[in-house]
Amino acid sequence: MTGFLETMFSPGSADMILTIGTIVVKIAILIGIVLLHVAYAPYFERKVIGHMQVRMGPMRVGPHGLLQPIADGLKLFFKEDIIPAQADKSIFYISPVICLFTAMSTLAVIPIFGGFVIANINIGILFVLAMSSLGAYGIVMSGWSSNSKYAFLGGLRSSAQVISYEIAMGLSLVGVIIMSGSLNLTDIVAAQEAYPLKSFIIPQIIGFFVFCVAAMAETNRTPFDLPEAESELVAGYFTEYSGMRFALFFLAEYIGMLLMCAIAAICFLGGWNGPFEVPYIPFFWLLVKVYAFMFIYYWVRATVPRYRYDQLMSLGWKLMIPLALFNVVLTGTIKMLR
Amino acid sequence: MVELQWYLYLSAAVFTIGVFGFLTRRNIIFMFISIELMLNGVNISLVSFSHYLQDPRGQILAFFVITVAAAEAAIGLAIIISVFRNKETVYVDEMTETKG
Amino acid sequence: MEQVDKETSAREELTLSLGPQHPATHGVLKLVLELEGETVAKCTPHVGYLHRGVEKLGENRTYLSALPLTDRLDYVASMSYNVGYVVAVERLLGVEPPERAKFIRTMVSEMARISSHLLWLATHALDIGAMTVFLYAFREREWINDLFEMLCGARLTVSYPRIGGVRNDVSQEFLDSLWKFTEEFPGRLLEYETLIDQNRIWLKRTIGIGVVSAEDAANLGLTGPMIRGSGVPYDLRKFAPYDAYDQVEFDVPTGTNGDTYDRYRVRMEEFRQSNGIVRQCIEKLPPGPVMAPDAPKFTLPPKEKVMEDMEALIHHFVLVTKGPITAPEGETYSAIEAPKGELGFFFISDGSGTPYRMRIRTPSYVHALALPYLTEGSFVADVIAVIGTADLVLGEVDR
Amino acid sequence: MLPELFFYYNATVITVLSALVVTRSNPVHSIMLMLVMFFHIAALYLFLNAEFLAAIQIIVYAGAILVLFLFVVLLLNLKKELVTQIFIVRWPLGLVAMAGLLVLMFAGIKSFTLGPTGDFTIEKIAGETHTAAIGTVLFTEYIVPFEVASLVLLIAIIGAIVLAKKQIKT
Repeated sequence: MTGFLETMFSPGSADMILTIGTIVVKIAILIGIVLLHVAYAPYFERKVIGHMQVRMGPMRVGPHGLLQPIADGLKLFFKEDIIPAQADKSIFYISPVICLFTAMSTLAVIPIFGGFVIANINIGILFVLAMSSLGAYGIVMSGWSSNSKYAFLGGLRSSAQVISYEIAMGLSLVGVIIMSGSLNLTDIVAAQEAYPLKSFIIPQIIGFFVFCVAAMAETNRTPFDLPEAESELVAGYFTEYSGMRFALFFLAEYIGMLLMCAIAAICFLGGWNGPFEVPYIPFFWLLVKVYAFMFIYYWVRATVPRYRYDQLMSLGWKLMIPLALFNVVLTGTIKMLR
Repeated sequence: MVELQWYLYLSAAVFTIGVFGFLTRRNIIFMFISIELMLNGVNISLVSFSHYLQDPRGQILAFFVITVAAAEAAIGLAIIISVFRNKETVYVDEMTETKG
Repeated sequence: MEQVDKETSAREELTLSLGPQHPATHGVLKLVLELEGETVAKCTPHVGYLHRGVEKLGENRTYLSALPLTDRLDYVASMSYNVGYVVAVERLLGVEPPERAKFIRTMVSEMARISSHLLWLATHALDIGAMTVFLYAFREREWINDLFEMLCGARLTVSYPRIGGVRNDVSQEFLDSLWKFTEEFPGRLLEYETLIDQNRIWLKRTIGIGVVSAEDAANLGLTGPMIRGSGVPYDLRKFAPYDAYDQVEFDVPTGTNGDTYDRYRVRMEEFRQSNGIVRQCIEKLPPGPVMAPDAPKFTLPPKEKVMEDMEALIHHFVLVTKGPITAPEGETYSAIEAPKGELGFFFISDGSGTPYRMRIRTPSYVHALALPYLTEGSFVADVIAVIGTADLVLGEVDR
Repeated sequence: MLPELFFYYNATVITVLSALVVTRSNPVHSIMLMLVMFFHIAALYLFLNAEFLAAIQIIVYAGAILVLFLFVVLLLNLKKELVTQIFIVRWPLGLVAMAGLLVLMFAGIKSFTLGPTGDFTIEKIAGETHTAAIGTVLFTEYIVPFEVASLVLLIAIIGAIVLAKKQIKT
């Protein structure tokens, strides 16, 4: 491929405007859809966990609390934006944006259904990993710049956690890469069509398990929610944030979750391929898989306690990474023998 | 089409800025950052050579440079930590242990 | 000089003030933690943020009117603290409550124990991250509060027991509801245990955390589940029975290792024992009055009697103006087994209607001061688990 | 025209940012600026048809090495740095040395001519994707250096652990 940029910017190309226009429209559609989903993901979470905990969840705003996300959004938007006096202002301003930016830009390589992807680049998985590793910056910088001990501890914990579990996540995806022979997410889905259930779930069960655990750790969700363990560190790295900046972190966290679910669905569960074609809704099966995955996230959150910091680290380094490595070796050997 | 020379000028500029930082900063962490700058400057030229000469070796070399940079950062920062633990300083002019 | 400065500055950097406003300290406990990375090098509890001078207030009130103060000690299990107070005052005054009152008091203090332990379980689990247990436990605690409301009209600060008995008799409706609760409750306990008892993360977070040996526990003055977790079957309900505890059967569960998990197990077993005691009390509840015959000297007579009876009117007048007139001179210490440990009341009486000195030995205060021993050398996250297992209620720590 | 513009933009940003990086007094700011700079370098790599290297630049440089720097800076907690002299006393000498080096290099670059080109053409990369093309070369021709690199990393890991480990108090 001639470089992505060169195609785009090649002089005299009549398609240039059209290409850029298509991309902009696609971005707008995707961001619209994702923001809507992200707004309702906390609502979904609160309802699911509420019913698991013998209570109702949000009920007041609108029928069954359906307008709750809008109310929350409005409230956060109009709240005062408090900045600690001793904070490092510039970094304090920019940290939530880093978090959101890394989460949002990953969306670009996620194929929603065959052909609908903003940037169909050949290093899709690498891009995802790169962006998720950059998310650590937003976290550690927000913790540092708040100039609060709780935030600082939370930031350090979180970045250490994200970095360690990123290795396990990357290694768990190697199995998928070996089997499909491509780093392109669209190609990975295409490669899965030949396998039982149109997915890698059976041959890559170990990788899938490691990925699920690493994804939970990567997005700082229970039982790995140490950075924001409210009983220890108040709220972790965003203790000092309020109003819209807090909302940005919130948004980034939920987009991150959505992304992890989408990547799990694409890399291990066959993406938008399902047992039968659903007419007019090509992304139906992806959506179902993503929501099933999200439900598991919430289910786990309602069920298990929280790990301690050192236990989390030893789980990551002593169990998850060796398991993922074993999976890589196993997959490689089988691929070679065939 | 951008000439190769321009990439090399950029690479030289980044490299020399790295040299300047390495020579003039007191703080050992900034010296390490300057080394990273120098390595990046070299990498730019390697990758651009690879592109213009249509030879993969430049990129392979850049790949190894990144590997070595990672190793160097790990070791170097570990040294900084252990020095800081003993001397409580990050200024090279205060580290006079090996002067004899 | 410079060396010293460096050290102090380095220490300042790593000092974390956990509390008094912190989601895990259950009130206004402040722990100043000196950290080395995530390890606690030194832990200094600071108490007193909730000090209201309950002991001093008690010395300025009659024995009867000091009773509601004890509600505010441990507002989580106020019934036990009322019982502790009236048992102590009865010993001072030499009053013997009737059998029915004794059984009712035993029953309600066991209900308070269940209620208190439920709150402990809820917050302890929430601190460690198990959110669902919190809501499950509060469901049952709500039920107990409803039962208290049915019994005496108040849910939290009950002030139900009286010197020489209890305020009013129990209704059959209340007993039926309580019986239903005791039938349901063991099933609910299983629910909690399904969630956390064998959960690997729970085990990892609690086993070997905050270990205290039997000897050290005794030396630190730990009581209640804190010492029973270390294998010492110290329980005042067995050692120095009060009320009707010598007439009901129950076991004193103990642990072996003295860690957070053992204390958790001890309290979970105490749920079952308390449930059993409540059932026995309902079954064995004897008929009869609920106030001692000489109680009018200490307790306000019913309002309608005051209107009709001269004696009652005189008692009422004297009680309100002077307090109980027959408090003999002397000292008395009486302790009961509160949900959190040994609750002792020490009175010095100078023969007047108010105590010359009232001293309350509250278990949480001792446990709070044992926190440095339990936490030093462990991780920050373990401090949270230990605060949970100590089951501190700041109302009684600071008094 | 656009490729030139793109290059000039990137080159300017990279140069300015690297100059800022070595002159900041706060290491954290410096590292953040460096992060932005790495992004621009990665963009440049994309422009040079080295997409795998661009990804590596972000993942390894920005995601690992720079985070390591950040960690160390945060662990050491260098508040004193903000008020003390950031350069050595004879820093103008360094500036002169830098200028000399720059002039020398520019002079050398000016007379640089391109040698014979190889077979790693754009079409070839487009045919089998950049990652596969690089991988093929790396794992055949350069397999021994590759293994040596892995050894270097292993030694670095062990060395870092040994050096940074806390001394056990005896």
